[in-house]
Amino acid sequence: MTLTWTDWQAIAVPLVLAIGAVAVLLVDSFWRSASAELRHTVVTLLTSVVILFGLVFVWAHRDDFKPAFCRPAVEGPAQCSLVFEPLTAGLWAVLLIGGLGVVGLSAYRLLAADVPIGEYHFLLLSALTGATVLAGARDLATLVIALEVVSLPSFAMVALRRDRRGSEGAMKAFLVSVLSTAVMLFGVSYLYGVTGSLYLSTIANRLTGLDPDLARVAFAAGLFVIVGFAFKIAAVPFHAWLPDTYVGAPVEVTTFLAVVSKSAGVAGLLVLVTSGIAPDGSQLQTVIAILAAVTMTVGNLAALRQVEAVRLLAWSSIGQVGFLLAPLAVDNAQAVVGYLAAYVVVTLGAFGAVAVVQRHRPAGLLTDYRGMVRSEPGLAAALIFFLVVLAGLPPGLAGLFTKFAAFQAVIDGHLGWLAIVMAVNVMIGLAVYLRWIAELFRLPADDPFSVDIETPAVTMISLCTAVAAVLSVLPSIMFALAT
Amino acid sequence: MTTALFSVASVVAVVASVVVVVSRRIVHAALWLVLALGAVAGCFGALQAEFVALVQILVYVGAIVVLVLFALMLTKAPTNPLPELTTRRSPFAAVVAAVLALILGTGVVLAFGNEKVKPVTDGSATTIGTQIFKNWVLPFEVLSVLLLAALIGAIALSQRSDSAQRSDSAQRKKED
Amino acid sequence: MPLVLPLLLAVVLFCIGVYGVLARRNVITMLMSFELMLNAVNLNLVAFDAWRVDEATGQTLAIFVITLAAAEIGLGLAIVLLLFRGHGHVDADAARDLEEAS
Amino acid sequence: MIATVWRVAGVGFSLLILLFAALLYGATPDQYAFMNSQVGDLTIGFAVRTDDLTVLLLAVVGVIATCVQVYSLGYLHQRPASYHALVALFTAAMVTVVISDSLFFLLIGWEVMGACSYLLIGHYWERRDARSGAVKAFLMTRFADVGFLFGIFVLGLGAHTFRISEIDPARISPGVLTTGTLLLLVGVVGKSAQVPLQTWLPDAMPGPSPVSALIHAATMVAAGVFLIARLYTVFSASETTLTVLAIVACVTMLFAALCASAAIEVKRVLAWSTVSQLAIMFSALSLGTADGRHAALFHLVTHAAFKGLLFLCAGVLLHQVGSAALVVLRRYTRRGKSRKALQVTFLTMTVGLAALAGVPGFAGFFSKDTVIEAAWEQAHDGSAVGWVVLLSVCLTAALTAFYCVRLWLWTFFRTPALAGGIGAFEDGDAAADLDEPDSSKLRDAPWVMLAPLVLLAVAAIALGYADGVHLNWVIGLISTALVLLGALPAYSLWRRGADPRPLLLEREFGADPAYHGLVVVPVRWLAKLTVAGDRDVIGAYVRAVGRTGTLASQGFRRMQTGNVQTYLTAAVIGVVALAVLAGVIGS
Amino acid sequence: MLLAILVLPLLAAGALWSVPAVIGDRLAAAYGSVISGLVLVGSVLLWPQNGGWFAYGPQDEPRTEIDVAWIPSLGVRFHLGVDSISVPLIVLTALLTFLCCLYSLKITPRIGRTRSLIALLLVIETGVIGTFSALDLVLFFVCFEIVLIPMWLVIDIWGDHHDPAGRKRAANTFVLMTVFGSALMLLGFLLVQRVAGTLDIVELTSSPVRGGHGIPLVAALLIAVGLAVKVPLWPLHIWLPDAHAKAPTVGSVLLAGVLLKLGTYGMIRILVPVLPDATATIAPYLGAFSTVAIVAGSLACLAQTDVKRLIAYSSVGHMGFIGLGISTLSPAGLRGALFANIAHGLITGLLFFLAGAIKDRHDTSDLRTIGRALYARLPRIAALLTFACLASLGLPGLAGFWGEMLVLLGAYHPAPWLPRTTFLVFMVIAGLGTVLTAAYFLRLVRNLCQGDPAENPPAAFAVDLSRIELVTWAPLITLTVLLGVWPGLLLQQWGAL
Repeated sequence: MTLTWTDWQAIAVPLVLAIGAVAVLLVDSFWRSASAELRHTVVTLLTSVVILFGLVFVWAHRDDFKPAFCRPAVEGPAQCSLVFEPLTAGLWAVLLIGGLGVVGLSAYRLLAADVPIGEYHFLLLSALTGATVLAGARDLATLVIALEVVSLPSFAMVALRRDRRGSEGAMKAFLVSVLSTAVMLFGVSYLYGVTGSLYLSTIANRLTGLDPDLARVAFAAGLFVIVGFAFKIAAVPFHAWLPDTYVGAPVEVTTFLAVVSKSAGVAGLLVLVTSGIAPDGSQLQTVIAILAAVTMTVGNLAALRQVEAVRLLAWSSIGQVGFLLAPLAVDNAQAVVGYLAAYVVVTLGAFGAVAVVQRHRPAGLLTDYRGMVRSEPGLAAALIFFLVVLAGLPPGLAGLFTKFAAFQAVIDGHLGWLAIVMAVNVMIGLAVYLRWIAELFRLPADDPFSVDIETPAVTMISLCTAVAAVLSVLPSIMFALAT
Repeated sequence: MTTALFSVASVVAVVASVVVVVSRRIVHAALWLVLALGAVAGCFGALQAEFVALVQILVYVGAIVVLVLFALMLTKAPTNPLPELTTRRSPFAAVVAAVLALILGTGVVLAFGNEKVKPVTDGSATTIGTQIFKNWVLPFEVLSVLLLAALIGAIALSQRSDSAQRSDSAQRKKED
Repeated sequence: MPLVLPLLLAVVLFCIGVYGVLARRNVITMLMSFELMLNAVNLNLVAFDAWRVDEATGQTLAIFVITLAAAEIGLGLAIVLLLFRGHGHVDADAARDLEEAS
Repeated sequence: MIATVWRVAGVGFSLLILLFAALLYGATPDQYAFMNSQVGDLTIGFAVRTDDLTVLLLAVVGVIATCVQVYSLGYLHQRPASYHALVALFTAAMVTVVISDSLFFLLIGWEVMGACSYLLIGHYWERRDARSGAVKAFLMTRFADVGFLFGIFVLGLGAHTFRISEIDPARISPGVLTTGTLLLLVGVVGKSAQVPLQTWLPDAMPGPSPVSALIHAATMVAAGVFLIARLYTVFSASETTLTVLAIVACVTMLFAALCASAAIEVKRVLAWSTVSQLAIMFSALSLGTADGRHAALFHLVTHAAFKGLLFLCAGVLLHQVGSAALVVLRRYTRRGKSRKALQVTFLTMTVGLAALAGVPGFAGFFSKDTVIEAAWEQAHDGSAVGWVVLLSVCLTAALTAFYCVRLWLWTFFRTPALAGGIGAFEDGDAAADLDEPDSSKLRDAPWVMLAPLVLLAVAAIALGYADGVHLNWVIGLISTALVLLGALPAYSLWRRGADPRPLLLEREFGADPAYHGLVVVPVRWLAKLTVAGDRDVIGAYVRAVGRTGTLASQGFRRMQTGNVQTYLTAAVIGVVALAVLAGVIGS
Repeated sequence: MLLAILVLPLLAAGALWSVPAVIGDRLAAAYGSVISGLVLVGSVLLWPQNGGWFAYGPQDEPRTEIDVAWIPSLGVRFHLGVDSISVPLIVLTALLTFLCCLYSLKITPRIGRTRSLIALLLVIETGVIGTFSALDLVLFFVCFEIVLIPMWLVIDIWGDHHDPAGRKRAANTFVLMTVFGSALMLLGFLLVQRVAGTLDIVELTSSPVRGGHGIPLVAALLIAVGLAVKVPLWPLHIWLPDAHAKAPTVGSVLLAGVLLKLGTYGMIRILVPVLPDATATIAPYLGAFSTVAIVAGSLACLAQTDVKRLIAYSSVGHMGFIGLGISTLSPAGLRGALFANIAHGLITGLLFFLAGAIKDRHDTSDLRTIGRALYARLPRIAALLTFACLASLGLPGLAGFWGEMLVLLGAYHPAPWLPRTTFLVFMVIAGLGTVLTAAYFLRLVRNLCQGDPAENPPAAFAVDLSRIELVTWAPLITLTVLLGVWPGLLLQQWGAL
């Protein structure tokens, strides 16, 4: 097999990201003469340009269909390692926007001072490379390795501040991740054993019509693979590492975990499901549905009594994953991608606001936000908007419609019980976010939060607000991502 | 013949792994790990996967275990037996593992109980090299990114940050 | 050779690994247990490859897995060393700075 | 200022009604519908009509209202603005009832009267009895009005129209007709304070006397009689309803007369007598004949005159003496003081009581005789209802005479047996009678109050002849005998200074406590129960949900121990559990 | 025009927030009054020129103003339109908002921050008008939800300043219960969409989802429960007394006057025409719960000691009447429900204004603390309170009567496919409920207005009816009387319901 032009085109974005990663590292390492600020600026710009290239590429090729690394199969369609199709484009767009947002958040004066800049951006771009490949991967080997490429740099980033909390968080995430990788690989090995192939399309073909004994093994294998992803996206009961890691990591890295890492996991799972590894009505769909129900309930309930902002966001992101899993269970890519898009944008914004506050009030308690509506009306309004979108209530129509799409998917998928659970969770979720919003409006006991907000933060948060507002008015954009 | 070889290797592997997870001396555990991994390499050999077996010995026994030993030394792991090397939950963990083994074992036996393996020699480096560079280019490339990222990440983590150094020295000064 | 033999060995190794991960306190021994689990995976792959008699796909993936394990252990040990630097021990059980205040 | 405006407006409005009555007199009956709207296949809206009945009632209402308004000028000094306005509204509501040709329009007047009576009875809202009396009046009539409303539904839907003039009993199925009229009857019974909804009327007495006059003479309670007269074709088409009406009326007239015989307050006696007299009208209506209707209306008119007069007189007593309780009035009877000081009042009240008692020559005599005559004719035809009515009206006539004479004597004359006189109303306080009240300031009311009295007294005599005298001498004699039969015991008891009041009568047959125990207490209990249920059952569920959420939240937080190996264990267990669960759910 | 009155308050609220806080509260209130006044004018202009235009069937189309695709992939359209069902409610909304703004010119909650309060009121107005004019199920849902957060803020921030924990709890209970209900409602909508393939109300009305069992029934149940939380129907009413009692005056007025109507409007707009058979299946149960609501609400009122809570519970009873009217599915019942919607908005709005005025003057709404004999202390306010009570208990000749009367008439004569006997029982119980209603209002008047003035010293600074109060309440009083004596004003609009 030789690499064709199509192959190159299909992997252009990951490739450029990888090259960019190396370039960033080199620039940072070998341009020691420049001041830290300058290096930071240059590195940030370089990273942004690379990601922007990816975005432009995705935009230009949004309707293309480009299978790459293919070989003719014995039966069925050609087996490919990577396919660029509209769904991939949508996922890439979400991932790259997330990455770009994190880069923006890590811009000068916001990133913790003792994080090495070059390595940070290198790892970020590496993880993005993995994420993009993951979203396009169509064979199990690529899928597993790409997932690792997302995970390992993320954990390195968690510990990059090289302090006590960071290392502990990284250790937890790492251990859980390694276990999940092992479990997933174990599942992969059985899938290979049962079907004799690593290509998803071929596996999906051969999974139908297995004899019962083999089907049982195939179910266990599929379960293991899904569980592996469930670890990464922190679905309950594989979630427990997440709050600790989120709290241990610098806020920017937490944002990265919440936005890119998690989206990548969802993207991988989506690829698996849409490729037919969990055919209609199979028990694996039930597994995902159960995961969704348990995840959203536990996540939202646990978030109900949190007193720290980041921890609340951590738990609520678990809850959101539950909502993401719900349409995933019924194989509705459009709803998933739409939800992911809204989630990424507002999570970026919310973490951006948290980053600003956390910089000046390291404790990060909810009470630190008291009276912010008065003292920092702009920031407070943006934060409220993000939270409302997360809760899925007007004026956060972006959140409302993505939840709506999730409901629609679940209803269309005949999972009535899951829909009811989701309805309950809409209520619990609202209770979670309202607590925070109420703090913002409460009159402060002592001096309320009020600072000069860093320019990159202002830019980032305004951008997120603007995008979320646009998505709220024209929600069809979100749902057009995956069609 | 192969079956016998495999059986012997597997017995060794199981025994060695059990010692790895129950040994009270960490360094001993690491050394038993060498044996276990070697035995698995033997299993690979019995299954005619010679290249994999070789890589196993090279990478695992040669690199990873050495790395582990270094790490043990760096973390000042004691060589004498420790009473609390396992958690209090270990009986529970054993039950969980046993249940898992039971479920998986039953499933495997039910599914593949009647199948036979007739190992043929296709595990040469040539075959696998061809495979990698013909069909599995993309994972291979991504793997290279992974290795690079892991490497850089490990280096970055191993460096001492400026502020940490500063605080460390400050602390040392205070201790003096 | 019956196929179940390597498969059962894999199951046993995997579960020993699971036990090790759950029961061992030292992070480095946990990592060792992970290696056992990954070896179980490789055994499965190689055995299935031998059974299937196809183009050594399983063995290729096994090679990938070994590489992956190397990468993981490398980064993992770096994190462990960092943990040691911060906490003075490598006890997974005792690193509980980040528990939720009740 | 505002008060003056309302005073003038009140009087003017009453005069306007009179003017209209005069203008409409003799005009051809006419109907006019307006502001209709279509609801499904029903028309809901308003309509008015004029006919003889309208004119008659308009005249009665006009006269009484004018008298009351004028009288109130002198009588009332507290919060006159709202008072006059409400009296005007009250009158207007009655006029609405009278001129209405639409059942809904009628209902508006009907219930607005209830509201106005509530407000007017509660005019002295500082007083506890006024407050509770007002509430009681409103609630009892409201309860009855629910039946009335349902009656409208039944009749209206049965006849496919809510226009009174279009309701044709022949086109309504008998069952519906009976149900509808019976339900309407519930409303009538409530409004006219017939048994079993009689208790509100005596308790409404704490209201200002002119209002009592208005309620008892021309508006509220008379509306019931008017309604049946208005819908007479419908009511007379239903035998059952008429029988029920007859029974209710007969029971009520005796019941109320007995209660009146034992009441010790002038207004309360009058109130019960109203109930009784209304029952006489109803009994006449229950005969189902044109004569009966005529008799009832005749009695309505005469009753309006003398009952209005009596209440206004009682008002003078209240106004000048300060109380209408017999025990207080007793103190002013020495040397005929009250007779002399309140000469006009005494005379007019005598006329009124005579008319009420049916003393020959007075209006009440004639109208009651018409009722007896109508009943007699019906009884003669072999109707059981006729016999029952005849008998009870006769008995009531005697009782009426009894309590009229009793009231007259005890109010204005000093009993020869002095000590007994005291004991009659006030146990054991012998000094009370010796304690001479300061009667030097006792003088008759101002002319604005007296003029209506005189006018009504004239009417109470003259109205008897307005219908043309066609007296059946036999009946006249019998009724005279009955009057005597009733008057003599009263006189003899008075002479002996005794006023026997059986406990049962004094307690008015225990209806009030019974209602209190059967309705008010359970409702209060239910109310408490509902609130407790809301708080401890429904609210508890909601709170429990919240508490569960909080507890679960704390639980999940507790599980977040920071120990990564716990997490891993949970995860592995989760894998096993998921496998099992999916197997269970999937299969 | 419709779009204008929808967008205007929203933009105005945004503008109000974006200007710095330097502008005074008076100015903000004046600004709000002007804006909401314009909206009121606009909404009155929507009033139909000739009566009897209504689309409950395919024969007439509602006056559609806007119909564009919004989210094509989900089948959501931005479809707005009004008809004779919605216009009166829109006018009511605009009127009450206008009056609330006007009221805020002089009388504001003690917490201050009037600027934000006005802005929130305007947002609420947009949401409510949007709900009343939405002709797409999802748009309806969205507008239904718009109201929540602002109302939550209004209760949470400007609520009873004596009881911060209580007002927070009340606000949370309100918003959470409503959100749960509306989520269920959304599920119902989605089921409808799955069966019918569209979310457009006009289409759904002309070709409704038939069948009274299976999925349509489930959909109807979900929608009914969702709306019943908002109505609120017993036993889902538990949020209401607290929310009303703790909210500031304007909040209570809007909550009771307007927000409760969203639920009943939804039933009439969506449940009845879109799922006719399934609605018929659940109608007796709806009627039963409504009847229980009437009685339970009235009984609960009898034992209340807080004037605002009492009025709140009275709303439960009144909304029970509306629910009963809807459940009869008959022309009279539905009209009664619509009429009662408007009447309740006017009268309860007035009652809450009055209760607020009394509360402001005594700094408490507890009946025992306020004392008695308001007739002596605040004669005008007390007289108005009596008037409002009489109107609310359904005195004929005032607006409250016609709705109740038509509802009872509807229950006497329900749709032919409903069990008549059951509804006759409901009618009788509801009729007795009116007596109970009278009882608790009379109790209120007796305990509050009447009594010995000597024992109840006047509160300090207690001034009787102020000019602004008179101005704001006069329209409500006028309309109450006008609709009472001329019900045709509204009834004629609903030609061929």
